[in-house]
Amino acid sequence: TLLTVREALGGAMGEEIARDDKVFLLGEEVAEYNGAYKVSKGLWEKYGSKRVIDTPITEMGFAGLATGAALAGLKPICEFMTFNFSMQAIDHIVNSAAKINYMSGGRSNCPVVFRGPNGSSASVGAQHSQCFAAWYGSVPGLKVVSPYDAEDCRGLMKAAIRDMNPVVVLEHELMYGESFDMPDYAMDPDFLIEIGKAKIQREGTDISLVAHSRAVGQCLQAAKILEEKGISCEIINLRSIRPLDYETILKSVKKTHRVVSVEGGWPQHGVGAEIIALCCEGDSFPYLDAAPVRICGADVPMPYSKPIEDEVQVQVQTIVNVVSRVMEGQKI
Amino acid sequence: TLLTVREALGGAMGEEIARDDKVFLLGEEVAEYNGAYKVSKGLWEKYGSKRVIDTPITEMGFAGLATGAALAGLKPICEFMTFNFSMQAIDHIVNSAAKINYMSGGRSNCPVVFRGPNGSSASVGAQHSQCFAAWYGSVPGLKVVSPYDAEDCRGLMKAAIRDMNPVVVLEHELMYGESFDMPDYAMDPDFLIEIGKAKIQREGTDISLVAHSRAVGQCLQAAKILEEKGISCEIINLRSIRPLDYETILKSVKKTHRVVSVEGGWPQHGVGAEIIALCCEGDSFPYLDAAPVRICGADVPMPYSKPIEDEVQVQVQTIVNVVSRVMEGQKI
Amino acid sequence: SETKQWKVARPFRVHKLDACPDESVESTKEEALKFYETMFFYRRFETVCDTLYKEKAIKGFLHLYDGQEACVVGMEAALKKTDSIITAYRDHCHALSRGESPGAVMAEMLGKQTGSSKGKGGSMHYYAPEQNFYGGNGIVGAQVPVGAGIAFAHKYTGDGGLCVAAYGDGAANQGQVFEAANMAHLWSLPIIFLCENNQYAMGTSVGRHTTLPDFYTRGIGVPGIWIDGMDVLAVKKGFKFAADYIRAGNGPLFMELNTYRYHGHSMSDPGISYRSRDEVSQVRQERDCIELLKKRIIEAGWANAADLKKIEKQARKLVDEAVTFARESPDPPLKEAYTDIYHKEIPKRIRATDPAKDLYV
Amino acid sequence: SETKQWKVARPFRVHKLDACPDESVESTKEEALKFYETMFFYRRFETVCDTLYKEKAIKGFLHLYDGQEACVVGMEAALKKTDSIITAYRDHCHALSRGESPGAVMAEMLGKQTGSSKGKGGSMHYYAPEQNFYGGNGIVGAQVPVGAGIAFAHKYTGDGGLCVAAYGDGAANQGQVFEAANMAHLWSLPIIFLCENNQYAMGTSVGRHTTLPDFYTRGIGVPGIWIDGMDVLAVKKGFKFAADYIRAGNGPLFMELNTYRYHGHSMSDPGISYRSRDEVSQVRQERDCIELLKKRIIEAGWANAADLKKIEKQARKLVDEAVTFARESPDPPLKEAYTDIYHKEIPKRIRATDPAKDLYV
Ligand SMILES: Cc1ncc(C[n+]2csc(CCOP(=O)(O)OP(=O)(O)O)c2C)c(N)n1
Ligand SMILES: Cc1ncc(C[n+]2csc(CCOP(=O)(O)OP(=O)(O)O)c2C)c(N)n1
Ligand SMILES: [Mg+2]
Ligand SMILES: [Mg+2]
Repeated sequence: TLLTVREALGGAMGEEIARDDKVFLLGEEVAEYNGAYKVSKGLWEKYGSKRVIDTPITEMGFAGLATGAALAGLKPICEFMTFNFSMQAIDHIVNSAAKINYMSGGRSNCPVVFRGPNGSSASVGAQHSQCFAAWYGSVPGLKVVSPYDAEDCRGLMKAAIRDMNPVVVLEHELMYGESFDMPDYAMDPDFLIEIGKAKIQREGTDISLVAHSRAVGQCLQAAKILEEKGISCEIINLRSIRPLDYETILKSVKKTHRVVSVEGGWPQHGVGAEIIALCCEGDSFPYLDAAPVRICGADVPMPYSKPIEDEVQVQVQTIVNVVSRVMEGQKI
Repeated sequence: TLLTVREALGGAMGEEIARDDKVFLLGEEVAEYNGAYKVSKGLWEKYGSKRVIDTPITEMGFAGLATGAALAGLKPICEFMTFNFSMQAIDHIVNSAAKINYMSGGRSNCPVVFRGPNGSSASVGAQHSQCFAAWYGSVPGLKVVSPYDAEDCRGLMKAAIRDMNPVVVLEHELMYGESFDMPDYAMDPDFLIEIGKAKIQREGTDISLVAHSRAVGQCLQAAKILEEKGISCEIINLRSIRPLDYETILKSVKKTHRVVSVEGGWPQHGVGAEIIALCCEGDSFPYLDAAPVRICGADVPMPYSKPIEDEVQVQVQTIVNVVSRVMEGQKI
Repeated sequence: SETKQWKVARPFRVHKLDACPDESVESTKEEALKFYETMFFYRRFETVCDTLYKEKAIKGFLHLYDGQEACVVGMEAALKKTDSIITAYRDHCHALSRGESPGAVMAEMLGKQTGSSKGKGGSMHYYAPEQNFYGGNGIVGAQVPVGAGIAFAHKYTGDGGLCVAAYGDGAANQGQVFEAANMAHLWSLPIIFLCENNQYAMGTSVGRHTTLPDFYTRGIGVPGIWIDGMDVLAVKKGFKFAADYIRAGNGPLFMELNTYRYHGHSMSDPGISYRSRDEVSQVRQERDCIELLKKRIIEAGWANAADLKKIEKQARKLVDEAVTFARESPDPPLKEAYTDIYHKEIPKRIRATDPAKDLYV
Repeated sequence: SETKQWKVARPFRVHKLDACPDESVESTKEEALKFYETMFFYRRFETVCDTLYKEKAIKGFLHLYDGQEACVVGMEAALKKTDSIITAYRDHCHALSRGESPGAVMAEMLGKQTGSSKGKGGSMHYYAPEQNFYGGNGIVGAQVPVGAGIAFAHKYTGDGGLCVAAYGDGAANQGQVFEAANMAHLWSLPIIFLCENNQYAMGTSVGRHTTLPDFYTRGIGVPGIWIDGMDVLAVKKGFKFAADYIRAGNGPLFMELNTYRYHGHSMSDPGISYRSRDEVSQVRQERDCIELLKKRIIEAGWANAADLKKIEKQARKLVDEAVTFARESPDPPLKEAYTDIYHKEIPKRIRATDPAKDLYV
């Protein structure tokens, strides 16, 4: 089956709403408008106003409300029109939802899903282009997933909804329209991807590229080009930012002896920083034949104008360049 | 002069209020109550209600208001009673303040200071014990400082207030009562510490400990113990989280060939992760004789009960243990 | 048993409501004595917490509820156990009222393994979802939309329950209260937005933090009721009225309980720099909830001073037993630091402060 | 010059105010023709933006203001240039009104170096602090407390200015609006909380997002005024009234301008799934701000159809010139990506996507 990322996400939500009457979706324009990015298309028509709910533009309020509903036993899916707006609600995600299982000594738990497009889109400027993987990924008590393709989206969305903890699902707007061929097993109504497990998206022998979300696709493209140069890239699709699958990463690095992280977010304290730190602290350090390197968004707010927007975002060519240099043993 | 950290902060604010009539302090209980932690003690009495202002408990509102006042040319110091509550206001710090200079092509700037105690205190539980150094430190357009002693506090607070950009000043509640002998130069009314410069808090030859805030003091204590074992620690007091002084760090690591980061915050995507990534990407990688290691808060929400609270926080002994192992070339 | 009536000192007021409860309040001997016992017990409990804090057995932040006991006692008497409650950090009496054992509540504050939250939460963090109690929240205002979500769940499941989300006069200015009110009204959620107006937010008096201090009128369209929060019988009557209104399907209600806190905001606040000792002792003398009820009980001839002394002694004993239980309980073992991060699961690896101590499953 | 009077179609309403402007509105020939020209120019400007978006010269989010022109034109006419304005993302006409050149505004949308924000901001991010214009904010509601801060600065410096913080009917539910209102009232800040109620927040009609839809009454204590936002003379009169009220030291005011947007919310919204084409064309026919003014001008004999055509032609020409300027302007050079992160300073090192390209000072 050929499925867009959008359809994979919407389909997974719809099936879970049908499966469990405690599951409902709420957010701005998710119902009658079919979602700002049409991810929830058709769900309101199919499941009605009890299960698919339009909210006022009050992120702090409705994220708090979703948290409360989850504490009381429901399984809300709370959409942020984009994750940029989750900053208005971040106190609830962290303080009301993520920490409560611990603070209550395990008595209260909060099975809520916070989801929406994360990171950059195209030409939408600085306030609408921030990646939140590193921030949410730093919070114990949260789980954070960042799917790449339609299969990831379907399996991780279903796993997130069925999880008994708060899960942040970071989607990517520029991927919504991308189509992927779905294997049959992935269309199973109970197809779940384990949260906390990375996927070897491509096997390789020379260097490990560790990426999440849209950057996985860029790595795949770069790997093709690099292959022609005789460089064999292993690509790790993180899938989960938290828990981070240190085992898969370290194993790959011990095999390839080189590691480059690739992400769309800002450099400082980013996902790439964590990957490098892990590779150093872990038992893979002695295996490193080259300095680990990060590829990431430039350390600037996102500009609007296309040429400079392209300049500050990771391009396939960026990956090709960096990997080539690492392989040639050049100074980074 | 013997000065507590509290007095250094309050004194710096008072002097800047007196110096520049655009400077004012606002926040919850900062005026008539003298501050929840008495940092602003005496300022309201001295400078009056125009310059020292009690706000309602509406962080989002008053942080936005401070931002607006700064855009209009004033120089607000916005106190968060603790930085935990800044999560209600983080959208303004990031989207309204940090990004505006860039989004406006340099036409609008926002000279606001956001300050307050950050990180853990004692026995206050998970919602009141989070370190925000990594989050704020990741945002281009913000400057972030995390002073250790009274001298740092005085010099960085003054520099923050005089800066024409939004600056986040991360204080530490457990340090407020600590006294330090202040050199004369530091009592100068124009004593400023350059934001973005780290300080070699202690010179050493065997290993670089990179720390900020209270952890610097723990490193100093550990270094004494380690000295007796014949290990010479160089301690870098970061002072600024953003811009991060990569030069001082790399120079030190190239000298000592070993690096350990020490911080109170959570591990994943933390300040330590960035330090390690920097040391790998930078030209110091070939100099590393041992895998770089992070010491940091455990990856759990902060518990209340003292024994387990101690368990999940960095202790001086933790530093001694890790450094000893690194020096012995043991596997981490 | 026989019912007696009194007049409430400060009459009910309503906003955007057709009906208003009249000035009479009533009780029976049995109920009145029970209320007396409970309020006395709560006050004693808080007083002992104060002592334990001073001897450093309780640490961190500690917010005491003495003065406000009538609020939680009157409320609980009017609610069903299937209704839900959520409040802020001043929450010991709410936890007790919802059925937590005094020993577990006290042990939590002493950081013991037998505490309600295994010693991980402390004074601000009690939770008993199985008794429809949802905390316990240290972030001012945060419990209000969370409470709206609990109310949402009551409506969604159709279980007939309602939720009370309690917050202070200072918290009433938080924008999320208004956001929650709007959604609650829009979706007709069964929720009472309960402002316990104890006149101060930390060191700031109502007049210094709020321009429209009639908190029961601030529901931007949601009706409201004002109640004398120092009169436990008025509180009960007001809550019955409110619960009936909500159960009739009328949607949310704002409620203001006018009350007073005797202690400082928390233990670090002596509580007398921003108000006079006189003010506090005047409230104690003229409006104290326990004294008021005592007077009524004695007037009604339901008990004499000696009878009440017996009740008080029993309450004291209960508190003492809780303290003994708490003191004798063990600290949580160190491994507890790493449990309960996730619900009934342990991550494959938990990073410790020293990576050599990382926990692996 | 001669002044003529008319009756406003939908009279003013006030909340918690003693006085209310009467139903008459007035203008002079000179002023009316100027208003006509400006409103027509704004509408043309937005229409051309629509075209440029469709040909992909403008990218990303684009929110057009056509239908609402009377709001900004009437407002500007009543304010002083020393007063401040802040609004949301639907901000082209505000930028123009505050004196930004049409070429710079257009060039910004085309992402050019000559744009108001050097092409770094785009359609949602205009700023002209030297003309007391503070944006341009893409985060719903955020501009409101920021606006309160600008008002705070006016009061602090005592410069006699006031600030208008404009927001939509959807934004009106944001908690931070209430937080800002409370502080503004408490501190008597010179601010107009201006709700431009264009009936929809994206695809959600007022009735579906708000339970108390009288936005001018929602100031929790702050007085308010309701104005027909399709009548530029009413808007001007209402703003004069409001500015006088505020300059007299009365503190903040809530204001609702009842208006309508013709376009969809942004370019990705056809704008007809949640409302009927009929509804839109009915407003266009019966209440359009430009048509209403045209009728009055012609009635008054101040101009005939041909005169107005001349004005319109001139406005069209201005827009065309702006487009030409924008098209012919250069893209920002790549190094611009790394400037303006901080105010007039460059960090020692800026991390690029590829560390080999990191910028060092
Ligand atoms: C968001 C946030 N800001 C500030 C604080 C610090 N704080 C704790 S309680 C409090 C006062 C609250 O007063 P009120 O709402 O009247 O409740 P009361 O304590 O009187 O019960 C403050 C400022 C906090 N916990 N959370
Ligand atoms: C905090 C936040 N949430 C959601 C959005 C997405 N969004 C942009 S505009 C808008 C609708 C706002 O409607 P309204 O306030 O009525 O203003 P109008 O667009 O009608 O001028 C929404 C939901 C946003 N930009 N910011
Ligand atoms: Mg209070
Ligand atoms: Mg609108």
